[in-house]
Amino acid sequence: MQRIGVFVCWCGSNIAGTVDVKAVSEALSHEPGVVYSINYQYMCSEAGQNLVKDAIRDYNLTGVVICSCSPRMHENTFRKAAASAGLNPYMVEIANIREQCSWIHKDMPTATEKAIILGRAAIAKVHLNAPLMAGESPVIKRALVIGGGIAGIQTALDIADAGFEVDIVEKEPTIGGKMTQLDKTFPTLDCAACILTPKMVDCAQHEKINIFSFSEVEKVKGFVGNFHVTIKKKARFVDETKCTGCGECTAKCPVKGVPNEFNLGMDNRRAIYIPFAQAVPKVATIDPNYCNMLKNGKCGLCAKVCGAGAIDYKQQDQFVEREYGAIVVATGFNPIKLDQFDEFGYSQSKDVITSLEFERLTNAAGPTSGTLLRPSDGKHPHTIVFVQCVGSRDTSGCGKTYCSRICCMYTAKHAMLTREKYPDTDVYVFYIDVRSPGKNYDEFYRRAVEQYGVHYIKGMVGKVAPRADGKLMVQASDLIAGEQLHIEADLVVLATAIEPDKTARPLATMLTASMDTNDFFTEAHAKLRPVESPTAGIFLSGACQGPKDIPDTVSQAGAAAAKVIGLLAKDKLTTNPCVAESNELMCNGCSSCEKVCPYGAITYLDKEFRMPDRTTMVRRVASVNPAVCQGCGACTVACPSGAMDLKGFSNSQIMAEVDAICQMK
Amino acid sequence: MPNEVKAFKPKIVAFCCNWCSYAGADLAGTNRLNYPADVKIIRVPCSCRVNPMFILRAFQRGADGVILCGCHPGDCHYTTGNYYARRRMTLLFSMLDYLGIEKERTRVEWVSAAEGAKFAATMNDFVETVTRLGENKRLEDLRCKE
Amino acid sequence: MQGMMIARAGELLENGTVTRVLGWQTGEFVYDITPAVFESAEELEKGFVYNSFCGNNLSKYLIQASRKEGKILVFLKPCDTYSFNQLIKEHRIVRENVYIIGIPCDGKTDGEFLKAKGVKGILGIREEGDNFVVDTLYGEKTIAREDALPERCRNCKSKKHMVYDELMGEEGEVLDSHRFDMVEKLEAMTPDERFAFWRSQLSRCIRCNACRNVCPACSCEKCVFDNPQSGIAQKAAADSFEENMFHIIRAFHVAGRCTDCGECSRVCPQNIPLHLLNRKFIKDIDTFYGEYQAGEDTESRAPLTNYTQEDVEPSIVYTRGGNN
Amino acid sequence: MSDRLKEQVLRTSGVNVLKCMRCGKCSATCPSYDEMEYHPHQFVYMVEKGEIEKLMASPSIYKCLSCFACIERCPRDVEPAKLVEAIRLMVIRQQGQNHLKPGQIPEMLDEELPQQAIVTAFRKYAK
Repeated sequence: MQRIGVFVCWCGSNIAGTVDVKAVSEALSHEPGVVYSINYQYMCSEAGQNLVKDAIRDYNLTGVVICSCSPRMHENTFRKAAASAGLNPYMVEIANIREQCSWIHKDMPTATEKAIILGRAAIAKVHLNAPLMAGESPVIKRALVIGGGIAGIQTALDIADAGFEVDIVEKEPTIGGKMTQLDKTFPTLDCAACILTPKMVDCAQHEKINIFSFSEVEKVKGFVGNFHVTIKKKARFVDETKCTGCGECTAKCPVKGVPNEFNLGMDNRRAIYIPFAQAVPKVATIDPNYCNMLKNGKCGLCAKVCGAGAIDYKQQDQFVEREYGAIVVATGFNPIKLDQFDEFGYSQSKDVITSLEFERLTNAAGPTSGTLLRPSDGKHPHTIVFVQCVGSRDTSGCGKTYCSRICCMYTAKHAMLTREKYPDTDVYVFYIDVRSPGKNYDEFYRRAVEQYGVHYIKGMVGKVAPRADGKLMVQASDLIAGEQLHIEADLVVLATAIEPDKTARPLATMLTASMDTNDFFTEAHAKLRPVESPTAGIFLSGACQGPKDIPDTVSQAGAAAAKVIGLLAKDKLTTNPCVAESNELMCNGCSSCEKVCPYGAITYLDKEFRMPDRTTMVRRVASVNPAVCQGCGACTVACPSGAMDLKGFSNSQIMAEVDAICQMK
Repeated sequence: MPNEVKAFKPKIVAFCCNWCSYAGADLAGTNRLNYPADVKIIRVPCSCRVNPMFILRAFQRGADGVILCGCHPGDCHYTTGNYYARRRMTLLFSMLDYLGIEKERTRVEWVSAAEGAKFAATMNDFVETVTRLGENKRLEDLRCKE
Repeated sequence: MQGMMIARAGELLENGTVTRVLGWQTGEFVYDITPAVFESAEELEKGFVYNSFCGNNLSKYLIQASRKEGKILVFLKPCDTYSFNQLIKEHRIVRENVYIIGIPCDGKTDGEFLKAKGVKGILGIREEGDNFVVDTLYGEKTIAREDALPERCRNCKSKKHMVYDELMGEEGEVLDSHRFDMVEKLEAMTPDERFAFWRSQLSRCIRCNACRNVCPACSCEKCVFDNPQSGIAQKAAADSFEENMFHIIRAFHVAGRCTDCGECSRVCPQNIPLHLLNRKFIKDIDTFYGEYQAGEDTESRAPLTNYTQEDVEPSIVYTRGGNN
Repeated sequence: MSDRLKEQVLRTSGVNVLKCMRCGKCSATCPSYDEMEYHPHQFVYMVEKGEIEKLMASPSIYKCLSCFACIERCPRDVEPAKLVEAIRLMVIRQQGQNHLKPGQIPEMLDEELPQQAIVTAFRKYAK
């Protein structure tokens, strides 16, 4: 018989407000095996923990039940407390009487009754608990960063600077991500390329960083400290090791009409191309959809002009297998498609553009070499209308329900820069709310209004109608003046909502990292563990976790790196002792468990058994590798004989809980 | 005073996977979303840990409804656990139905860690359904008592 | 047939291919067939029988027998070969230690079954065309095969052997059986009718465990119902729920592994149609996850240890049409 | 009184005015904007404040073309046009407050009268 101590927490009034904690500790004190029962204001406080520790020593407790908040909150706290008092930490069970009782019920007798039942279930389970010892598994001292935008770059640099090897996998031919397409950055108006490209070069030159550009993650196996990743290096038909990035090929390629994705299709590139001048690695890539040589074998000009002999039309996708201790997701974002927002006329007029397109139009390396010209006729626009919240904060199903967070600030930046360069333009910004909570952000926005004379109008644009003469008729409401405005604009810029990159969802499945309904990666705790995924060993950097501007992305990237460094600095990880275990005497060796194990933790061995008639018989039995097993329990149900059981969540423990809950009539 | 008929309070056992649904239940609590106290949650590491034996045992001990909550298919913390759970439960529920047991007493619902509201709504709905069905007698009565 | 089998078995013993023969012998009555191991030609002559009562599926006995020294000869009817394959898939039988002779089968009758049809004092049986001729104390009685066959043989799923080392007689074909007719009939009932049906059936269970003990899929080293640590161990019914639980769990444990050999129903002393539980799972698996016949091969993944991302949701149980 | 009216408007329209985030896109898109005393976004806000009588008295409710552009464009699914329609209905249903009583019906019946007319008569017409 166990000697069990019960500790009921008030959690201030969080629990005690709806649950009669004294009645609970009194009722539970009469349960079999309970030798000590007490209630206290804050069990998780130091004084509360000391109560537990003292009781363990004074009453020789072999089991502890804490009736408190969710075990997801403080299970570890109490396990540590128990351990420090000499009790095996896995002899502690938590009855969740806060999140799953006091906070959802209003009526005290009902909530108290339920709390007692939950307490009984925990006591019933503790009776069957056995001390468990955590095992150890080694840590591979290399990190993988998926995505080579500013988030991935910063994380990789920080990890590498701490002395650990880092691989960056980037699906595009160059690292740099969205930031390479930006012109200036708020709130200081630095040139994006000027602050980003040195970091890209640092990555390329860092002896600890290895860049897999034009590559994708194909398969992920393993677990924290021991991930096995297959990386697909897509065929770029150019030998990376030979190409010098001289650009001879891209100048000579006869296929000229390929829409240039770097400039969002506003100008053209060749079939063999280097995305932009500062690309890292500066290596050409052949687009097989357009290259004549790859399509029909007629051309081969680039191979002829390449002095380095780097062109390889026969190149195939390559698969590289690498091992990592930690994985950082930095897959970033994209603007949404505007198909659902035809009222803004994006598909009808070339002069209705997205903000990212506007960035390219004002960038010196862009299609207009930095002069702001209308895409339709190449003339200077004189009236520009910026529309905010296009597709953001939209619950109608057309757009995204969340605030995209970066639009207010970049729109202020666009409006300000336009007025600075072209003081003769009229600039209108239609806003619902201006959100500028960052450091120096509101001052920045106010400068656009006060110093640069941008017309900020509270209200939304309802319709943009292109007129035959090329003007855009903008119909909008001015809510403060109480009028409907009709503006003849030359250019309309839509602050398009952003969404996670499409590759994030399949990646999350591979990583078994959870996502929210918008396909943003979920963090382990919204406030306290913002850069970790709930899946151990997976970390989050940048906009893959939620919309973020550059300063926030860089801070998060550094935070993720710090977490990775903390992990890689360990030589060994203690493993979860709640793993499956096979009882050889009962095992049939049927392989059902092995089939459902996602980690390949189960192997079979032939073992000799003594039979009742004193003969021996060799039987095939399952054996679980506790370092690999993650404790899901799939095998326990696949096993018909019940030979496979899960420590900490055994068949008899769960059934004891079921019995305790169902007992009350 | 005539004896008042005591309103039927069903006994509901909810198995919740540790990573999604248990967290979803916690979120329902954090957001103070109400659902009946008849629901008692048992934490399991994954929906695939739930053995049909547990469900039958609950009914044997007088539960009126059993619900299993796990991560959405594709989101399992252990990659594939809920896919197996889905097959097992589909077959088990179909069998119970085949035996003439009210099929509404069993349910599987996928609740993510972000879906506190869904958790509460699911529980409200399930309790309502089971309350309407009344006490669970059939599984027990499948064999005549005498 | 019996003569041919004894002769061939004798040869194989003689030339050392096998050291033992797994077959059938009669018990107290001629229709009372039990599996038996024979180690010499003399023993075979004396005891080996093969007739229309030999319904017993011998595959399960190979779990133990194939682990002993030397090779064993076994005679398998087509439906027994499915069980054999399934056990091979589950690594329960040492294939190298078994020599299989596939024998044809036109359906096996059963002593109790004949007695229920009014055939008393049975002394022997032989097959003549489409009839069984039963030798009784009261003279010969002829009974049409159709009338004397139990359900599992009337709805025979296959006359083809899935595995053998040597074949006696003609190889048959996989048949288009009507084995799911009764399941469909039950599914078409209202829940109340189904409940009444199963209550009338399961009420008769005496928990003798015969169904479990004969079942080639129920071959655990230790059954959960016998294991005190499992939490659901039970020897005798402590409450009325236990038989229900036993039969549901048993059917679930063999789901996807049951080859539908029908031994459970054959041996049930209370004549409970237990195969209808197993067939329900087989039918559901076929509908939900695609046709699957356990024991057809030794490699494929069983439906319950497999999945697809597009599997139906459990809610299909509420939404599918009819009275289902 | 105004609470009861508000309740009635919300019920007949099925609109949740609290979903509005005051962006004004409804008014921005409204073709009758200049004709109206109260504009679509004001309908939402005024219903929220319970100023139903003001809206009922305003000619604005007849200026709405029921083109549903506001419903189509609203990013929050608020459906202002349904509020306008609900207020129009309230005005119609209130007229005279002297609807037919069931007892008055039989003597008015004749063979030709469509059934729908009788039902409508209950709702709308005075004697």
